[in-house]
Amino acid sequence: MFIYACKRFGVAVLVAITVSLLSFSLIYLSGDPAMALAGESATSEDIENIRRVYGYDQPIMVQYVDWLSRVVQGDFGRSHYLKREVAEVIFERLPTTMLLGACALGFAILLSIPLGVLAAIRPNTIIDRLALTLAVVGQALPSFWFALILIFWLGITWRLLPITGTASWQNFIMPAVALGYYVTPAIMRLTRAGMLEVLSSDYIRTARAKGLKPATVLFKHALRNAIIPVVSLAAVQFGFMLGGSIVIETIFAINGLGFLAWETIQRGDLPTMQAIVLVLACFYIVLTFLADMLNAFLDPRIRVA
Amino acid sequence: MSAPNPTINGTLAGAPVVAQILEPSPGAILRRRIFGHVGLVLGGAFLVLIIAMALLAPFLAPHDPLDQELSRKLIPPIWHDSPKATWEHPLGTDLFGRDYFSRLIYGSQISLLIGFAAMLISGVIGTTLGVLAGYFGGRVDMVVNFIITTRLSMPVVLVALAVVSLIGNSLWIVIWVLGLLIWDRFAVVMRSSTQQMRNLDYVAAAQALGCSTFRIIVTEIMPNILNNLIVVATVEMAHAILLEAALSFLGLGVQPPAPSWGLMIAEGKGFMFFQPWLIGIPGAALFILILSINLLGDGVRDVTAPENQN
Amino acid sequence: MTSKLLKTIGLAAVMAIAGVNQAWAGKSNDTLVWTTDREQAVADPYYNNTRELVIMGHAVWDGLLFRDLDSGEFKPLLAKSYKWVDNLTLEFDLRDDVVFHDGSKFDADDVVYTVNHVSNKDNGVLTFQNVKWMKNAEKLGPYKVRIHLHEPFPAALAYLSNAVFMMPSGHYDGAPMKADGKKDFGAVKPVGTGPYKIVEVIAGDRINMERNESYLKNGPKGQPQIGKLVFRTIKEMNTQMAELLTGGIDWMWDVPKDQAESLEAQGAVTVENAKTMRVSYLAFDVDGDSGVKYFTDPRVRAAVAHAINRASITKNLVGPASVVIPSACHPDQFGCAQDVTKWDYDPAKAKKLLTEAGYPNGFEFDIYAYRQREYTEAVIGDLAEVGLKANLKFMQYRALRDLVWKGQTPINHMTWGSNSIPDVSAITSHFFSGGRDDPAKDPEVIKNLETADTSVDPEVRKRHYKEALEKISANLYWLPMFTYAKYYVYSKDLDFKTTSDEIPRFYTAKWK
Amino acid sequence: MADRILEVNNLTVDIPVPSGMLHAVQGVSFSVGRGETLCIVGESGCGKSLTSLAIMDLLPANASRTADKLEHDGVDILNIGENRMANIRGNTMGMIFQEPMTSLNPAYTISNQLEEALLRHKKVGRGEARERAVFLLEKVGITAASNRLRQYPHQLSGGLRQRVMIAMTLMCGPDLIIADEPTTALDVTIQAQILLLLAELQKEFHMGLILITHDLGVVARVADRVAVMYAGQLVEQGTATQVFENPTNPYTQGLLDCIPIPGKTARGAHLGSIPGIVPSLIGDLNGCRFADRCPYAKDECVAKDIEFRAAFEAGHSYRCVLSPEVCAKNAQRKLIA
Amino acid sequence: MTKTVIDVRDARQTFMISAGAFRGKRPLHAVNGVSITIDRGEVLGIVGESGCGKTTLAKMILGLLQPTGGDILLEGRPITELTRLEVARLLQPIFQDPYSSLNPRKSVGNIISLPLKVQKDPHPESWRERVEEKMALVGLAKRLYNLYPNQLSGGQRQRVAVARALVNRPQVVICDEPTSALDVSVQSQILNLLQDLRYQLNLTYILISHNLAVVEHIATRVAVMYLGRVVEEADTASLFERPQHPYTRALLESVLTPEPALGVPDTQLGAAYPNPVAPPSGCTFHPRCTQVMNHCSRIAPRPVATETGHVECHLYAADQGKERAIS
Repeated sequence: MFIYACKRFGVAVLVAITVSLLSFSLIYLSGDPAMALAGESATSEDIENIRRVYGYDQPIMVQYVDWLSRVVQGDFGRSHYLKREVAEVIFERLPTTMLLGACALGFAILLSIPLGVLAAIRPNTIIDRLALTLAVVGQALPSFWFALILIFWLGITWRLLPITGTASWQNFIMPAVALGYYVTPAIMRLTRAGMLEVLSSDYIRTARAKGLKPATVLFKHALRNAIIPVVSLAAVQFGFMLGGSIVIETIFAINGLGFLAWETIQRGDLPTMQAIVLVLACFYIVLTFLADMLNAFLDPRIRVA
Repeated sequence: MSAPNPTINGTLAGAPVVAQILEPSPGAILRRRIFGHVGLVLGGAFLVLIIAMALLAPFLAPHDPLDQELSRKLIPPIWHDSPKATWEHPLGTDLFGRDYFSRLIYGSQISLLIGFAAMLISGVIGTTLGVLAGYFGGRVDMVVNFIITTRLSMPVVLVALAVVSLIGNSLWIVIWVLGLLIWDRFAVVMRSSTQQMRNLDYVAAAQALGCSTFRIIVTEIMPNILNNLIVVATVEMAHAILLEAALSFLGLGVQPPAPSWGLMIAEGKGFMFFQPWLIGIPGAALFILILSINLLGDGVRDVTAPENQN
Repeated sequence: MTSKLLKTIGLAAVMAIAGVNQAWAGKSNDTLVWTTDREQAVADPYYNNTRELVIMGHAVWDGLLFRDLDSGEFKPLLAKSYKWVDNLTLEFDLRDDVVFHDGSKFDADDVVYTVNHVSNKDNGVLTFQNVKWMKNAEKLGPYKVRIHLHEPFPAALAYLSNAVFMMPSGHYDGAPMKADGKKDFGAVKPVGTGPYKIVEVIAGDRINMERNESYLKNGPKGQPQIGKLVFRTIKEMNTQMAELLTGGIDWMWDVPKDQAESLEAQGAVTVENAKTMRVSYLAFDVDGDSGVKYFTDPRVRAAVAHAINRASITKNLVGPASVVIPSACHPDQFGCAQDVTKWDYDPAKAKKLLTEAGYPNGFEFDIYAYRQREYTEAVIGDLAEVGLKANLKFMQYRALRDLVWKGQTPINHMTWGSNSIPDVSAITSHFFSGGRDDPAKDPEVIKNLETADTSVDPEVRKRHYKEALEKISANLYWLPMFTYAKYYVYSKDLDFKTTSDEIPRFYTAKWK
Repeated sequence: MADRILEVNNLTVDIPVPSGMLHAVQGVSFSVGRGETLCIVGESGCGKSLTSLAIMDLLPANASRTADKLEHDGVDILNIGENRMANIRGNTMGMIFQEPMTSLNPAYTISNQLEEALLRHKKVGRGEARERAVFLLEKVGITAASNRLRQYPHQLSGGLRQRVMIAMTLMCGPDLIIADEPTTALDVTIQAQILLLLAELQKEFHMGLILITHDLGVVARVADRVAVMYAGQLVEQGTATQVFENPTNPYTQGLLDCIPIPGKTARGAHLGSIPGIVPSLIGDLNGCRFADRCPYAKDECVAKDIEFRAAFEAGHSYRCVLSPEVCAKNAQRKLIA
Repeated sequence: MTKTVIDVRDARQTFMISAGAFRGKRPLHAVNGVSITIDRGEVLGIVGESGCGKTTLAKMILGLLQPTGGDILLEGRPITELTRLEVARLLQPIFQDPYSSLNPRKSVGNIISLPLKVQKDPHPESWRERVEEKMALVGLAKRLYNLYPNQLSGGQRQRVAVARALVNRPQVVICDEPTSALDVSVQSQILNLLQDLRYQLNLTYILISHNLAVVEHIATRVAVMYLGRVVEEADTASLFERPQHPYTRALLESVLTPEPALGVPDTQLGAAYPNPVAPPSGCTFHPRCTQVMNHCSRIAPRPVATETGHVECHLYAADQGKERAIS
């Protein structure tokens, strides 16, 4: 297990470094990073100054190493627009987005896993068909459209839920649903497929031949094995949701990382943009790493290698 | 091992009951399954309709989709019992007095183009990587896996937005950015499918017959993973169309006055409380398009999957 | 059918408002929440030149003078009295009963500090136009100062009352250092003397303000009525409207005409269309800096001018308080001559001009815009009908302004609010005095403006402004489009007066 | 031997498939006594596995099972309902499957999987269950049993896993074990060991054993009694000696001709073979299932259903229109040819 | 024409098996120094438990795996100097599973004519005829030409595989468990077919099987493999009548023939086949051997010639152990 974890961790670090290289190179898409950084009121003198201060006159690899070494120390630079340390801004907003993502994932899991299990133990029944229909329909609904519909009904028409902000837990319901429903079909399908496969496996037949109670067979023997791929998928989907939070946070005026990202992109605030890409990517990497560890815990074939 | 009997395979003790039934040819089975699959037929039919709509747009559309006349703006669709509603504009007009029906028809061209082109680009990248990794394994696999993991860790929407905002936005830039970003699923699925095929004896047989690696991949492996490829292709096509809609919604997708459905939703979104059809109609069109693509994909998976039932 | 049903039910429900939750806005909480779609990271009127900060500038800070909107007359605010000593010197007696929000007393040192800080070009005030006319300030006594001008500047009082806010002395000294070694003045904690004080800035989300209980008595701004003032950023217009309808916010503006009319028809909120000092214009890349040479040809510019149906846009998209303008300024501004060359809507003529210029089939180019996308889209639609294919590049203001300054836009469709200063110098001189914004750098125009800006004789000014404006319109450096009219939508509980200068005075608002 | 631990009479399993009704098992009758080994042998698809699943009531949900009689230890288990059947499964009736690699749940330790059946069926504590698990693991020839208990299935080899499976089946002390191809997936050397173990345990615990296999060699060595199945039906039944020394049904005869027997079959000589393929079992079936492959088929073979009849010796019976004498002659002729 | 078709000289195949991040990879000697010659017209049976390396050996001979050591000579030329196509003209495989060895998307005709296509046979017009000829040879009706594998029975599929292997007239056919996936009644048909073809086409077979009865029936010579080495090799008759190596004996005892009187044999083989990554020292068979001696665990036996082949066992070269022990 320890060796597996180390190995997996090594890969994660490598991926993180590659991602950092990619997000670093984002800045070169804009042409002259110094000019972009200097902002609107800069004179050519200022730009030269920035070029020197940030080392844009250095070879790219030197710049990268320099940048990375600062990033590793938590210094993402300073946002010209926000007038603050980028790291400070990001870590101020990260919790909101994490909370939103967690709520959305929670919603998705609470909906999809029971549905998937139900569909799998009663294949080709009404429940199964309903679940599948939900999946097909769900995946065809653009999330921003769905979010607006939610606001219209739950927020305005029925006044059940507050629309914007993050003041109370109720504020998170609509955005979480709007963000989470899109991943529900994928998790549901995987749960269903996994359950179907596991339920037809030899060891389930063995368990039944032992005379175990159906609930024991289902939950102890089947679900545990069927859930293993779902864990990885959930981690991947959580990563997607952090990306998707851009749209949702914009609609629900939630002051999280997604909203910051969108603002950042619009105003071309490069250091912040880089930092957000990197932070989200690293978060994803950490998440998949944890998911693999959880899988290893669930699946002794990985754990006891 | 015996002839796989579709109904009971997998659920029984591994020994199918009927040893040998002379089955119809794969083509015949496929045809039978295709036409027996409601979702596939429905999805296919709708998709064909939408494609026809896109191809025949110049003949179908009653107006120029870009023809603007502010004096006839925001005419509601004919089913509204408003005095303004007219058969001249069956789906009404938008804020700029452009005929919504014509825009919808022309919009199918853009959505399909984006979906198809982005899917093609990502398909070529992902399939190449996936098949190579699956076939050669070892170091190649390691490298490809690493690339996939790296790609997966980049948040798609964010990177797409950032890139588009940095290098500018046009239809083709959006297509390329999406195409270069969403190949991961192709790679993952093709990799595992190829791995499965790779270990089958007929690949070894082809090697032993002296087939070149290229020939084996193209004629022995590809035909057998084609069904998975089609399934992923539909998923990614839908994904690309939805992503474009999201980018347009945020103002960084296709640029006006192009009648992309995503853009129409974006333009109509401000009116959702009072002129809901402006967002409802393109939203529904997008929904139906994605739904039919998904149904088609699901259908292809169902009818080609070995464990397929009914 | 569904959408109709949706609409009916939705509206019925909206009508039947009975405040369920959202306890933090509205009359019951004595909190006025107003919103725009723009995020405010910097709460300083010198280092953030957005409209939101202009509005907050008036609520949180005071200038030396105050302009009475009804009479147009300048009244002392932080000053007790003022007088022109000569063309280049203004002298003020200051009030001695004013305290800043942090408790320190206001005196001549603060004025000297503020004026000397902002008028120093190195300190990088964003709209330097507002302050560059001041040379420095001189303390004559604890409550007596003089402001020296570089040259005669007739609009000085207007700027002093609208754009020069007083900061406590030493205010910017503790600003943090930027990576390029300059101080980041926008990052200091905001302190003013105004009717409201800023208590919290959550970048990107909100700025919370509270009533300044010790605001100066008997000042021209009066006493603030509402206890709390909250500015919120909500990107989505729909979300804003949803919140307004459900009582989550009390005030919004920039509502598009059609939605505003629908809201008005429905009657749950107050809807008002008001004039603004903002004008819309198309600026051409006259000398081809952007690499796109089409617009160096006056015939092409004329074709564009004839192709755009400004009256229709005004009527159908902007609102009843909007008018088409012929010259590069707002009709309400001093010196804004209206009898200049006019360009009527005439697509046939536009096509003919294009053919003459050698583009019978039109051409393709990028059009840049940042505000009210639908207006620009309407322009694009009109251009399309004469065969010109304009690709919209829609950006944030600051990013676009950078491009404009670099001369990279073939056509930009922008707006200017003149900082609500009712004088042509605030717009025409800003754009056509040869600075970064000047598309033509026409020496004749520059000279006329210079003369007009520095003359104290109103007739001389009018004459020279007119000459400049005529040249601008005739040569189509700009195509002046129309004045903005703004739809304000606010809670029925709110007693609020719209103003024609696009600066809502929240300190005068109260609950009904 | 007298008391019958399992009696099956006229067992039929039907499965609906898209093209009709699949008659997978039809009219199968046999019985197993305590301490007796019954081998059901047949080629793939003959219905032998479904027969075993039918006895355990583990058929797929869409399959239907009927029988005139299905008694376990004198108790009717045909219509006792899922709950009471579950109390029997794994308790007095155990089952071993073909694939030792996939028949154990990869997520749980050996100890967990061994003990859960005991905890489910008997009122015992964890300590007791653990003791019995250790005892049985040692019994099935696994050394260092208490260490093995902590391991996961993937850490064991195929032979060891099959031993674990056997131990698992024995946990509650069953009086009947159904082993469905228990050694097919194993190497010949391991196969012999497992079979030997099964036989020993069966004698020691005096259990009934139903061994299902396609391997005639296994059948011959292990079985007390043999039941040969073809296309869903029993075609011959008798003691191992009876069936192997005097195969009477033409199919049984053909089958035995097909395998080379060292010492008996001439090296390199042509082997016997059965032409044709197994018939489809979908739809209405009449007459002898083997008719179209049978060298002795006559018109009457397809006309009516063929009944079981007695062979020369007691306890030996077969299904054919031909008399025992003719069959015996046929067998002779083939040996000569 | 030389007598020897295939000459395997000390062939080795070592796979690197990952054993954890910091332990690096460990070698698995799947084939650990096998020397064997196959003469024209011979049927060499290779037997052994799963994991003994018999399939790996076959793949090396087929050129599907590059040997990591030793040489394989085909008609006297090292396999490394031959192209894939040259090897294919000489050797063809028949695989165990007739379901996975045929491409499900190709028709029977396409499958059987693939070798002609690949070898760029100069007479495409004759392909169909030659394919049908081969189909007739293996007992497939012409009407099957356009069918797909899923429409065929297992036996028919294996016949297709045989036809494909034969269409280019190879000299050697390597049959890897050709009947173990088939039912007994079909197995005998395929075995008969293979026998017939051998004489008709003068083929040489390498027959890999765990079914000793089948091997005894068909093979002319048998090699017994254990943990990557051939521990005994002899004429079929000698091997089955006078097995030398204890492992061969155990294997033979394990064979269950349908003779009810004999009961289940007790082979006395220890439970487990050893982990090939960590093979036992000395003679790798010693932990399971009933006749193990002291030096067996220390010294690996060397091949000792027997009447018709060789055996690797200390029982037959008592001096070997001493000799090594001294030196």
